[in-house]
Amino acid sequence: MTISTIFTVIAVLALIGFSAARQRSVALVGGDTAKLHSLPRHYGYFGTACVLLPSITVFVLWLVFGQTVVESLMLSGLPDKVVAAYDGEIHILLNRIRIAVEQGSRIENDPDILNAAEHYFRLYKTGLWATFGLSLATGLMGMAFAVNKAHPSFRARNRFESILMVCLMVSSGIAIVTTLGIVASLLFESLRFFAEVPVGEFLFGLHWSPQTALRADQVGSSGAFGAVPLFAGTLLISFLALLVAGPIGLLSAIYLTQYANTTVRSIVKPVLEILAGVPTVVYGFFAAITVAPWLRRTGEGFGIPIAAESALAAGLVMGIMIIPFVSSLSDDAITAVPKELEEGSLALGATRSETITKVILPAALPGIVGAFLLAISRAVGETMIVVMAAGMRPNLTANPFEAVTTVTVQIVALLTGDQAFDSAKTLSAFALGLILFIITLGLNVAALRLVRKYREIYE
Amino acid sequence: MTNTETGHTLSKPTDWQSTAMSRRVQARYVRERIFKVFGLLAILTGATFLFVLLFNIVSDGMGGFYQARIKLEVSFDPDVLGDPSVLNEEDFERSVYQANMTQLILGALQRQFPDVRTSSDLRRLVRLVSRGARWQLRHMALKNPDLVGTTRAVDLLASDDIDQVIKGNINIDVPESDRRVKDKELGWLTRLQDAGLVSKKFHHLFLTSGDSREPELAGIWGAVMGSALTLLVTLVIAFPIGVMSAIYLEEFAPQNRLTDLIEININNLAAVPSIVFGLLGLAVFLNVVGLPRSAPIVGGVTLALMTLPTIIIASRAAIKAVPPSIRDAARGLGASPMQVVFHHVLPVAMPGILTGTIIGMAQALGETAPLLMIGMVAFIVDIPNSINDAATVLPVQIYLWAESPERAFVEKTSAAIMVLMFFLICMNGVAIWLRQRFEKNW
Amino acid sequence: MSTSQPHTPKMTARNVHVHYGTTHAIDDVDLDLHSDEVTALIGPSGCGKSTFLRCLNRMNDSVAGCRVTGKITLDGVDVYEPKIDVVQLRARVGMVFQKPNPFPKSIYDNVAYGPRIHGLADSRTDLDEIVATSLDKAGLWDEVKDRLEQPGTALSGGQQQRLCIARAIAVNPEVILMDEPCSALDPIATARVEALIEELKGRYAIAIVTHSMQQAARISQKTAFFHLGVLVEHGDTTQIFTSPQDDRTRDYITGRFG
Amino acid sequence: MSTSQPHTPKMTARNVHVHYGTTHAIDDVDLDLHSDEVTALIGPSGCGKSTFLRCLNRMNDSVAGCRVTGKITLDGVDVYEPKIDVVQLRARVGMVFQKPNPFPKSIYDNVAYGPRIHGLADSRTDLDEIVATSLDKAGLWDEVKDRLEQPGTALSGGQQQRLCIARAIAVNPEVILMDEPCSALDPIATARVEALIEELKGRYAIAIVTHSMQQAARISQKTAFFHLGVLVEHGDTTQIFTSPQDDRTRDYITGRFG
Amino acid sequence: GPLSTGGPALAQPRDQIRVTGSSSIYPFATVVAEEFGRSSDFRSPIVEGIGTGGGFELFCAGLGTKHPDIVNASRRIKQSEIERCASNGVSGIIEIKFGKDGIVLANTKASTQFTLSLREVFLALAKQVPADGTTGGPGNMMPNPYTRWNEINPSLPDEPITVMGPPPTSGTRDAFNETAMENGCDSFAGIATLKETNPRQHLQLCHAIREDGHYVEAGENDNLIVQKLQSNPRSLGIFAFSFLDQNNDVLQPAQILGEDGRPVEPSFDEILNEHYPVYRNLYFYVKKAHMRIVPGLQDYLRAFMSEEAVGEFGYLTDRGLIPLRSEERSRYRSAAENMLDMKSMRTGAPADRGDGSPDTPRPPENTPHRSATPAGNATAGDMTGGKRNV
Ligand SMILES: Nc1ncnc2c1ncn2[C@@H]1O[C@H](COP(=O)(O)OP(=O)(O)OP(=O)(O)O)[C@@H](O)[C@H]1O
Ligand SMILES: Nc1ncnc2c1ncn2[C@@H]1O[C@H](COP(=O)(O)OP(=O)(O)OP(=O)(O)O)[C@@H](O)[C@H]1O
Ligand SMILES: [Mg+2]
Ligand SMILES: [Mg+2]
Ligand SMILES: O=P([O-])([O-])[O-]
Repeated sequence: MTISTIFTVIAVLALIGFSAARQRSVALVGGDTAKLHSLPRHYGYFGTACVLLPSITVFVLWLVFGQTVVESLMLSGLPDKVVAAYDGEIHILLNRIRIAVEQGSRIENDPDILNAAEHYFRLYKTGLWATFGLSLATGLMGMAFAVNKAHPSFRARNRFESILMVCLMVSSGIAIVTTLGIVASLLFESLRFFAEVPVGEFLFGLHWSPQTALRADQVGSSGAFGAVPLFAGTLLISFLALLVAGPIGLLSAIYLTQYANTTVRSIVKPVLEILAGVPTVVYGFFAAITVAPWLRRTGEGFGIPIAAESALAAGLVMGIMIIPFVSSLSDDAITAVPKELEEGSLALGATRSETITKVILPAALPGIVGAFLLAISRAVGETMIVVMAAGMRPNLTANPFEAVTTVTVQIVALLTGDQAFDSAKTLSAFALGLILFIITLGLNVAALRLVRKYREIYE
Repeated sequence: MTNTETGHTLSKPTDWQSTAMSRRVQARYVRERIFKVFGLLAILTGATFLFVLLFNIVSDGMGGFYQARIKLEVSFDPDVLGDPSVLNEEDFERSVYQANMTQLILGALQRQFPDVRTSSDLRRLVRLVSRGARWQLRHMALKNPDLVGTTRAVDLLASDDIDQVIKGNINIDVPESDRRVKDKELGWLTRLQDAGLVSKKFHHLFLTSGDSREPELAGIWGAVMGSALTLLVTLVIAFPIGVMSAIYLEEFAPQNRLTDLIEININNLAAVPSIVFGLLGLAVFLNVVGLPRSAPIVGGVTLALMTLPTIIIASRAAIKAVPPSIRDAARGLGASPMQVVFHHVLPVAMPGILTGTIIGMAQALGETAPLLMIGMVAFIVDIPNSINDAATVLPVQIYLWAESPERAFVEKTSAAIMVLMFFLICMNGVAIWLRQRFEKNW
Repeated sequence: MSTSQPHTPKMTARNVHVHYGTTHAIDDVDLDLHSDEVTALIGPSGCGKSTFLRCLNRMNDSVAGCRVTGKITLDGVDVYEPKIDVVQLRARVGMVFQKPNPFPKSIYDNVAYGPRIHGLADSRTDLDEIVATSLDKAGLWDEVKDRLEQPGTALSGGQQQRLCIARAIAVNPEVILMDEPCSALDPIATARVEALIEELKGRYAIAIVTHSMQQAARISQKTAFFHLGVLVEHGDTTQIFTSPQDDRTRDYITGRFG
Repeated sequence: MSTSQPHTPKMTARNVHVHYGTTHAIDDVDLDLHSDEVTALIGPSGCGKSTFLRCLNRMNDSVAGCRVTGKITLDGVDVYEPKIDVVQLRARVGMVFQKPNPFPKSIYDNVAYGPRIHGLADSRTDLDEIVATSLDKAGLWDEVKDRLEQPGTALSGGQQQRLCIARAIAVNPEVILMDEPCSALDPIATARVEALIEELKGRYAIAIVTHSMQQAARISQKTAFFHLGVLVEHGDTTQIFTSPQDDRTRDYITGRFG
Repeated sequence: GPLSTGGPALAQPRDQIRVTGSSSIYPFATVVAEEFGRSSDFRSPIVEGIGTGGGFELFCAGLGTKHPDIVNASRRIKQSEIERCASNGVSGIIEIKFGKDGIVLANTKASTQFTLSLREVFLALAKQVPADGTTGGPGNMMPNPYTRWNEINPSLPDEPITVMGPPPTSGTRDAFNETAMENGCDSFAGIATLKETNPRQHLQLCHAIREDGHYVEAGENDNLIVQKLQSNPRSLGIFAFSFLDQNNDVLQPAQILGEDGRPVEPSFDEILNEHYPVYRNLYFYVKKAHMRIVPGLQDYLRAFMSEEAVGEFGYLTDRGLIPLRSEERSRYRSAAENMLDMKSMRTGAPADRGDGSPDTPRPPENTPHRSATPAGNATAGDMTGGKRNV
């Protein structure tokens, strides 16, 4: 029996539930559906939901807890001597048994383990059948419940809609679950990291050089985990990107909404949006191979020393990438400003540019702040461009001509280079991720406050 | 305060004709023009960037769609391949599989260059043609056993180095020691060219095959399928969930701290570095749920979580923009809140929702970093057919090729970028077409 | 305050108060609507006419911060009782809005929408008939019968408003509430809609908010004058317009304010 | 059609036609505005009142597809002449809109906006004085003098509309155009604005669009009745309301339509 | 046979070899994988290049189809990794060394070719160098003062020191440290003596690379370094020999002074003969238990270790792999053939493998040792003394 058969059976049951509940409701009023509280199909939907909810719940429970339960049952049934042989290291035993279950005697020849595997497999099968039976049974019960409920006075639509509402709520909860998942997948390793490196040093240290020994013959313990240069680098590059994307995006939005005719607008807007769809790897190469050398040569022409991997090159290209975020969303914000405000200003004899800068932009500010925020978010979280163009040098500087590195670059480097999950070097990637998460969270809270405040004043 | 009597500024009419005033007005008009020019410049700058980028890619990448071939008289020797008239089908197949195709190629080359004798020269001679030529011949023999015993002119793939020389991508003016392609090989190549045996043709294989470490055999189709499958999963998950949460937040959620929390959360998720989503995918979908590594299903789910905020934010904006009068109308007819949303609000908001989906999917299409953690950055020759097969995606393929030492991968990289951009444009095209269908009548 | 009425009213409002947060928008209003009459609600802007109307079919339920107290009945049943299904209530008490708001669907689907969600038609032919009858009653059938598949939004303003009325009629309501249904229409369209109201009068209880006293005088049998949330005066239209009892009413209809 | 006027008019319109694309919104209108009078423009919805008003200060320039022909003069100068500066024109011909539209700025900045862009004040004290005087003339000074830094949007509707009038006055215009300035206001706020118009009457040429004939009767000296883009009748307010010459005018003011 | 359940909690059968690990070996392993897939009945193995450490992390997570069969490593496995593997039931591990990879310093043909001693490499790149007039060692170090090549040695070009190389997280960097830096560093007597007395400090002094901008950490992507070199003609790059091999029409390697003081250019033969001193060994590790699980694994090993692949004229040499010497090749080939895991290898290992336990601090396995002479130190002292005020 496979999952697909189980799901097919449940699906068929759900269909039966639909027609059973529907037909009962129609039959009870002798075909005069006007006497029903809800439409017949609502009774049907309710029937479907009553079948699906319990049976799928049972199945999900099995998916989540089944293996754990089966394994503990199996372990408790093992002869003592087998367990004793793995005293304190049950997981090794468990692993062997699991492999034996999967591979049989091909790679396992200890008869005790094989017996255990046999036992495990029987238990597992039993469990699977039990789950199947239970989900069928609960599904049938659900169906019976729905059919029994299918009275003319039963508010099937309302009940079905409450179920739908729960689905909507669950959907919006996924964002929270994702966040929890991210925090959880970062927190554990981060804590291990902070057990080795004090939080204070990490947050306020000015020197980043994650060269702790991955193995004993590497540079030992000289690791310096001061993350400030990384965050400063992130800030610098994001700032540069915003310096490019902010004016270009905002001015484009203004031109498109205020000056351009509709044809121009309908062409230029999607063209600019292509910029957001170009893969970041491509931007990375563009930055590293085309823009950075060009900047360097230009700099030399002016006698300005520009590093081969300057923050400027990465920031510039990243700025190009986020132009559409600023332009499209500002466009929306500007269009949303009531026409009356614009007319009010024009009627006082203001020129169009005065109207834009003095009336429209202030009024659109919350929306524009939101646009910039999303753009900054993208810049802060962007990885591939900086990996390729910005280099890896932790450098606490505000000079855009120098090389800097960013949090995301370090995370990628630490997670894709030679790593060891027992050393602070690799673990620091998780800590960086966590702190970045907290910082952007703070940023978003602040932004929400700001936007709310503006809304209170101006609406 | 009532200073109406104290002869204030307003009592005398403004003198619009005064020189000061007209100068002022002139200055204001100049500022107006400058402002407008700035706006135009901004747009031109953006467009220029895009153009330079595309130009760069296309000029580098066009060569990747072409491939040099060398036409050689290959004799399909039954001693090498096995004799189909003697062997049964299965045995013939096995015998072809085990046959030393290099011998056939060498024979063909020797016929062309009878003067080449020494074994080291012969070894270099064989390298004029691609290693893939062996598989090309094998394929021919298997498909058409009648070939055995005959001699045919076959357009064999040139090796990547020769291909690059022909395309002018390798500098042959440097001293011989600094080149992979030596003078002798160049001499042979010239002779082949003089005999009209070298051709440069559109390279179908690039569009139809999977990855390979031989640039002349490497194809993009595996990555295209991988991207398609992955994005399918992403769409199937992110779209309904994104739209449903947008509906809840915009239409039903009470204004309270929990809603604020969700809103901040969603905005914040947009700022989480994409590689962190990879970590999440690794921890949850691979380690806890036990989904297969490198599979589009995992990549799709991970990218879906990453795309979700974009779709939710855009959908909320679209739903908010639906005129309340439509909701009133439906409610006034006795539609329940759910019916109002699903029958009226959603269809009207759909174009905006689709726009958000386009942006989100485009972002997902271009992502590499999160896939690193879940094993989709890998060398995979087979073309995936289901969401459980191991696969890679277009940007990863680009990244991998870009990292390859072989020179010929440089143009393949740009060609792959062109394919990706084409994929992107197709995807957007479908969405825009859908959007227009929704916008059509009303 | 209301003139005595021999037969039982279709809807009654007693001691109705409405608050929006701290704003007291409706202050202790008593009013009856009768089945074969048009009641006009007049009064200066912001006096609570729309608010009162929207209480009657509980459209205010979805307005955040809106609280309704007092008793409103439909055929003697309190519409604010918890067990009342507001969906059914709204099907029985239809509403037409100030700005014509056809759904962005075809003309047919606009009219068929209500019958569909309420399951009023058993078959496609049934539905066709409902649509045709409703459009006919709304005086729109002849104008649109050949283009039922065209979008409702493509009609002219007056046609759209009549489409909205047809849509409301299609669910077979008992009461029709209209909130300034003609204020967005040109005179010709207004005349058509007024003629329609005239025609509908016998079958439904109709309440209509209007800013135009001329309109109120033309189409209504009863008039209620609101001022700052209070129902100042209520009675036969002719009586209100010719011999108002209250000074505020007199000032208003003679144009001293408003 | 206009009654003869002894002194020269501030603004004149001759043979004015306005098209929106193919719609002929204003059809051959002649009308004069005088400096010490209030002219009311009345007529049913969509008859072109707003359109005509917006021609006078060329606010229609920015409407796509809008064409104006004919001659409109301010102090005898054609305002549609190419060399005319629309920025100055609009400063001299102020406008107040139906919905109060204060800028999302402080009360002070709202009023100071016009003088600032036109450079009417040489110093901060000058500007303070202009703001104070304008607010005073608009009858708002006493209500807001202690909170000039508060956002203009935080005022009540009536206050907002008076703020908009103050804002228009602040640039020292010669003509003020008002498009249904009270239709979004409650009776008390309306009364305040009407009182204000009464006060302003002597100093400016005022044109006001209104839907309320009562209001027109209360505040205007001249009335112009538009119908379907045509200026049907124009004359002293009392005469128009008591003895209209045209049937359409009579039908309209007696409430036969509109 | 295996208990096939199809249940979701238990893994599904797998018919494809999975390889993970070093990104430096990826270019070689993939070629073998493809060749194997095309010339056998088996599907091409899936090869990931996530880095050596990350590879071991996955490799050691357990046996069974959910876990990779092979991990590529640009270094030997660590004791901690062996323990981790063991605790997860991964015990029989076959260790295969299959070749060498040269690490080169190179710049574009447009610039002058460098000839450097490892000592000069150390002086150019170290974070700390011996203070003037000393032979280094604790207390005798100063932050690296050199900003131009000719400050280190007047015969070197008068150009700023800019070297693009891998970040500390990279295996290439480790290998470079062990072979180039450490040997350059040991040419200073004061530091060299630390090796016995305080190995930890010795490593700290020898392996720490300057962070003041003269060494540019350019990412793990060697190709990107190659491309960046072309657009920055005055910089040197550190990367794998295979990339030089593919780009030798535009790049030129720096010559390194060999043991005998003769300048050696990194070339196939010179690395093979170990005259060129900067290189590393390449390994892969196989789970013995998986031989029975995954079809074709044994054949893959055979194909990988065949002369056709890793032999002196094998196709991998075409890609820049430097083969092992033939006796070492045959030893590892037989290990693969007979599935000798590390334990049995070690007990029966021929004597030329000096290292028993793979991860106590040890001299890098293949580094040619040069004895540091006091004279050499004096020269360095003179040199630095003379150059610093330039
Ligand atoms: N959603 C709301 N929230 C808060 N106050 C409201 C709301 N809707 C209406 N009000 C207030 O309630 C009062 C009555 O408003 P209502 O819209 O009922 O007036 P009205 O008589 O319909 O006016 P109009 O003729 O302008 O439509 C007004 O003071 C208004 O400001
Ligand atoms: N921007 C526009 N584009 C096209 N047609 C327009 C536009 N503005 C107005 N119209 C049309 O011009 C005619 C006159 O409109 P206008 O707004 O001047 O009427 P109005 O008398 O002000 O009406 P109301 O009392 O409703 O404000 C109407 O038919 C209207 O539909
Ligand atoms: Mg109202
Ligand atoms: Mg108007
Ligand atoms: O990928 P590496 O571990 O060889 O750097």
